[in-house]
Amino acid sequence: MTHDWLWLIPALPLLGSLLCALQHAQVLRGRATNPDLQPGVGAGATAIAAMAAAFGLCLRGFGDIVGETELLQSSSWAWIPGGGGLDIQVAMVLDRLSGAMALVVTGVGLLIHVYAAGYMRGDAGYAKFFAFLNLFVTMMLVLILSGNMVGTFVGWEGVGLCSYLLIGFWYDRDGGNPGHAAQKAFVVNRIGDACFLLGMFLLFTTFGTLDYANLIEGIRAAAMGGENAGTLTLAALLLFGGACGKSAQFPLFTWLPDAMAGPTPVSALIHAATMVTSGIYLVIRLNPLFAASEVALFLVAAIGAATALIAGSSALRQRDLKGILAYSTVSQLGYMFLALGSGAWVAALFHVITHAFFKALLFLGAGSVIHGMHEEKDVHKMGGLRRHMPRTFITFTCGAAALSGLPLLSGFFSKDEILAHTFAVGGAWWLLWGVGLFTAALTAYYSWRMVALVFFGEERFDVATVHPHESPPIMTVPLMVLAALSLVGGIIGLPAVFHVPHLLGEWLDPVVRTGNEILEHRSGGHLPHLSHTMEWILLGLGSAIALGCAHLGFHRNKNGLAAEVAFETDHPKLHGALSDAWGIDRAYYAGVVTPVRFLAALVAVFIDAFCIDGAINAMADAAKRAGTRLKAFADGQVASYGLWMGGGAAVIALLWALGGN
Amino acid sequence: MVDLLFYVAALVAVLTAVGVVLARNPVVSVVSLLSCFGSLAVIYLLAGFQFLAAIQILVYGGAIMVLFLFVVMLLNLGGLNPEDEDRDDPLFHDRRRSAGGLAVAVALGSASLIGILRGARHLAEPTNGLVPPEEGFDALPALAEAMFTRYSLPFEAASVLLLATTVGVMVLAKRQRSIPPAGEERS
Amino acid sequence: MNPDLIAQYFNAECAAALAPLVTLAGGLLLLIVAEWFEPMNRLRPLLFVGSILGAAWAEVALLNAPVAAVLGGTYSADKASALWGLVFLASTLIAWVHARSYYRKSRPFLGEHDMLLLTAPIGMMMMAGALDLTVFFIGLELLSIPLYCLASFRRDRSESVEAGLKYFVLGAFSVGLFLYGASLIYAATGTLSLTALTAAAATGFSPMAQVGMAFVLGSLLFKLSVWPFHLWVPDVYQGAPTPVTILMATGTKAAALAFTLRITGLLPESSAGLIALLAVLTMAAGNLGALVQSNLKRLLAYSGVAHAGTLLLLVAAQRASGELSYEATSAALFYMAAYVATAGGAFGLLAWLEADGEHFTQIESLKGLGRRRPAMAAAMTLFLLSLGGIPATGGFLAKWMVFSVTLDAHLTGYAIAGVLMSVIALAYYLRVIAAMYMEPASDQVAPPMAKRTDAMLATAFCAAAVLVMGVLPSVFLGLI
Amino acid sequence: MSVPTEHLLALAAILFAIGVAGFFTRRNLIVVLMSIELMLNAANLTFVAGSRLHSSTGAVQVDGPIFVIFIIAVAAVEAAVGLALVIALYRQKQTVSLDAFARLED
Repeated sequence: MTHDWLWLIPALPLLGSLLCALQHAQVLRGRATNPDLQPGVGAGATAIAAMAAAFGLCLRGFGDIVGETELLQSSSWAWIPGGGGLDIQVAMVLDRLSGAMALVVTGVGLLIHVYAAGYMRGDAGYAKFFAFLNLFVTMMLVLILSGNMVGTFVGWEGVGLCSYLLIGFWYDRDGGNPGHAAQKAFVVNRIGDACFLLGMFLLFTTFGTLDYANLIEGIRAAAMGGENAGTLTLAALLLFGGACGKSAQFPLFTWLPDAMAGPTPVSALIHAATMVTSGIYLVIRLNPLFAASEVALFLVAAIGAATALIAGSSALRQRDLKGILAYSTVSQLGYMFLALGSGAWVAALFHVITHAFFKALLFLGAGSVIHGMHEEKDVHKMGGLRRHMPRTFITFTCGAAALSGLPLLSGFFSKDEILAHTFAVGGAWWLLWGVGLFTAALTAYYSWRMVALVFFGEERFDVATVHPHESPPIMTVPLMVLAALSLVGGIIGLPAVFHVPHLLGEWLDPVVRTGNEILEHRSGGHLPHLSHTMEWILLGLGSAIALGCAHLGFHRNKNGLAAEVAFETDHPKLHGALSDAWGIDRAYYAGVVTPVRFLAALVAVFIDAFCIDGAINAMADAAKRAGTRLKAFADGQVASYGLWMGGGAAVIALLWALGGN
Repeated sequence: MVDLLFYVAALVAVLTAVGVVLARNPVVSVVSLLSCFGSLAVIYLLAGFQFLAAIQILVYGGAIMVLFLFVVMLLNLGGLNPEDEDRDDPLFHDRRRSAGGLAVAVALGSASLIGILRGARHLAEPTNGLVPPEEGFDALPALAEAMFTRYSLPFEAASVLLLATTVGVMVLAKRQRSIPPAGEERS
Repeated sequence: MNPDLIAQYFNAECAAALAPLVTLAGGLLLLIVAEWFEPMNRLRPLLFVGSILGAAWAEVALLNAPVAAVLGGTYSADKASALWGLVFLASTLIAWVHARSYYRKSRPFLGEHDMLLLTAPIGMMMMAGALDLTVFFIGLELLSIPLYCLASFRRDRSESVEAGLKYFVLGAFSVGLFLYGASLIYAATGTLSLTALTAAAATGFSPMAQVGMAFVLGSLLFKLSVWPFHLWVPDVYQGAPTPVTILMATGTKAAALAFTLRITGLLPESSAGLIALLAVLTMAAGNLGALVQSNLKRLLAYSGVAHAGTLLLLVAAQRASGELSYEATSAALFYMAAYVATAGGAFGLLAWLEADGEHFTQIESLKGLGRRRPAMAAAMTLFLLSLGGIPATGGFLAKWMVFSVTLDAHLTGYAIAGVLMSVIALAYYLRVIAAMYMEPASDQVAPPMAKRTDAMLATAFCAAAVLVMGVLPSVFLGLI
Repeated sequence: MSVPTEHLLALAAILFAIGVAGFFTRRNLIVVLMSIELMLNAANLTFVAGSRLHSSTGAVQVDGPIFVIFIIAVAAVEAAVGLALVIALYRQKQTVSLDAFARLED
């Protein structure tokens, strides 16, 4: 049975996007005659309606697959009809994985849309913003729901593009240089995309299909039969490279902190809850491919752990509120990859979901704070806000508690499951487990440092000029919903020691079964397993660390900046390294960006010197006294072009004259 | 006797070709080129292609080269204009460029020569007896027939080409008509 | 002459095969009459569009009933050449529409302009359909001569004359190379027919013929604008009137590509690697060159060079796999059709801006275009994204097809290099988009804009084509 | 005694090389155009030699000579266009030197 209404899920936000774009066009036209015209306020409602409808459809589809069917599939559409070997059929597939992801995307997306309707009020580009935001959701849904890698790639590029548009949304504002940040995000993403494309080509040439179902069958056969091991590893690594770009993993994570230049709802939706998880989605989707390669698994886990540590430590010393959250996001994404590299597909998705709740909440809360503080982002200039913004304070604290993994909250369970799995794999993974545990400590510390600096202590701003105020209900209601989810979201994946079913694990079983079978096959029938005692010990250890570090982070900072200043003066070098994210960004500039620019400039000069003579012409103009001599250099451009042509032809001719026959 | 004539014509062709390139005065170049074409016409004649020899003289000599001469005279470039002419040595006014040009010319020429010499062994027929033609060699009838059958498409297209050229040249060379003031002009 | 002979050559098939050419030539004659005969003067646009549409109709007829070889095997009107013909006609029509709005204020010689523009597609079709070097050569000239004249059409601007001269001088040199190469091939093999030459090449060319082939290839690479034969491109594209640039960038390249694909059988078997290397170097030269441009026309010119590199990969792939495959043909046709729409659209927008007096030449001056003219900026964005190969545009699928053909030919390394190059490419396309949307407008006030329905229609057509090719490529691929 | 074909071909190659040299070294546009004519004539000579080589008394290989006729026609066309451009350039710059146009650059 085909379910063609699945097309509607991405189509609705697309329609919303178009309607908002039309409103924006009207606004532009109107403003030409009346500059004071209020921006198109209908756009918010349109976009929210589109999101709500998409969410409703996702719910309906979800309800359908809870029943006896495992997946819903639309009829396929011949994008590139076959004939010459290249045959691409695109279809929408709602299975247990894409269903769960789509629910998170549309559900959290809906809340963020509602929040944004309040947050962006009065912005000149109000309608444009919602056009972009809806377009982003469309692309994300295409990415998730496509039953085919090409469709996923379309969404993959599409979300990158929307992210670019949204990061640079406030291009005309001072500070942060959004335009540059947007471009950086896109170009870094494109490096990953090139890897994705190559990996996709490789899979296509190996298996002759890009359809997920067929692909997984092919991979399963190859992995069980032990064929094509090298190709599988290479493909897995290339796709992981793509995932690194999109999900901001070391060494491609530097764009994400910069991306905070975009409006806060964007940071919440794209750079915390949805787009950055698409790399994880891809790996789960192709879990047999990764399961088949020990090398790929270890590399995924190691990169994940390294990212978690680097970003987690960098979050310690940030002063920009959104910067803290950005590095925290990178760090949590690292956790998810650590899970994937340990074969804990379910735990990864579990963390994706809980993280979507609490990180979206934190970002939105941060937006509320920044909004109330008149665009102040420096946590050193906040303090004592709990008195001014009680609702934001309570919800934000819930999010921070979940993030830091305080016992029984959502983050606690998902993080614990990841660490338990990593521990269970053993071997080299024990080291990664240690890194993960240490990062958990860091997480708890910086979460509570952030809460303490923002909401406790004295007001460190000028009370006379800055009057912090609570945000309107349209913004705080989504915060409350998300706070509730952050608190209780963990029930979908309670650990085995609680003797209740792991809801998510059972739900996802059909999707990850093949990967687990391959893992089992490779390890000779032994899947990593922990005794209940060990699991209890790990749970206890996790709780203790989270509580202890949270306490430390809170108490050192709740009374002002003394601890901050002390650290800065005592360990200036460490402080510098931490607040600079270990200098990786600068290393990039020194190692990659500058050389590429230099190369381009070199080529320009080279072409100029030989052919275009721009530089030499300029010199000749400037230094007329050199006159004729320099002019002799600058003359005969056509001849130089011809010389290159003739030279090229001569080289080919000589090669062929002397070659064969 | 005939082959001696060929070598004389070849020598003249090469010398006059060098003259075209080296002469400082464009008029001298034109006259050299004319002589070069003349000696090539002799070679065509020797090879038995009377028709080609005739149009070589008529079209090349009579029309094209006169056109060149006409433009040289029109623009009054006969004398040595210090701005236009290669002041000292036409070849070496700009050493770098000339050296590059000569190098490319030598490379292209030697590539062709290598190809010709290595390829001569592959030629289908024994490679002699081409000049002079054997008795009764007459290319014209076959040439005419092919021109109006197999090659009728390029033949007709050539007439379109001439038409387009006439139009284009007229546009390019006509004295500027007054053009409306720079309303839409880029400054 | 012998009537049998005439009947043998000039039959119904021949008439059908030549119908598009004859239609265009007839249109040309009518245009001349219209220029000279006052009452017909106003009919000129009708005549132009009529002959283009007539020729297109004839090509469509050929598509349904292709003709393999006519006129003693010197010209073919098979399915591929009919499709190429449609590509050329579309390119010409786009150039013409933009020229109309570009030269809106009364300019001298507009009639001549149309005549020259109508001659070019005749040449392109001869190039694409040629089965004989003579036919190709006349076609090449028939294309080049009008372009030389059109490039220097604005004699009041020294840049224009300069562009025409540069193009002409280098073009004449490349023609010299081609002719000498062709003569060497002829001297070695005794034939100019591509069919016979391909057969001869299969058993091995003599060194003389190979040298000749190298020269011929050199002149084709010049027209295709491949490194290091590409240096003229930015200068000429920049200096020529922008509508002419459309034709140079799209039509000429398509015609040269069509012929190059036809003669890959004549290249030495070992040359696939060399050509692929040239392709990658071309992409590098184009992309790096574009990265440092501040002038939009030059930027697009360099981007055109990069695209030529991608197309050359196709030639290399075909040489490597040894035969003209369906995939290679369809990839080439699809790529060029998409490129006509994309580059035609982008250059067309530049022509439009230039005609409106926007000081468009620098990327700087596009600042704030997103606010000033949202629809135009949106179209430009679409074209740039398609040039950059973003999915859901024609440009993406075109690249995809080329790379998959390249991979099938086992040129894996070169394909990877090509994919990586597309990363660089995006950086400079984004720079333009960023300027349009993300930077505040400069102070200069845009002049009042006249409504340019024709240019608007052409742009809308190009944009729609780009989107349809990206989303529903089967519409186009079904034709092939 | 007769002349071997290689000699005709070699003569053509030499003429071609001289033409190329002139094209690159001269900056007077008219002389550059004349150098191109030299290159074209080298091609003509090769075609003639090739035709003789592949002809027998009964059957003349005419493709080459026909190409020569076309080349001569096109040479006239190119000369006309080239000289028209020379005149256009001269009107603007009062010179026919290749150096006069070097403005297009970035």
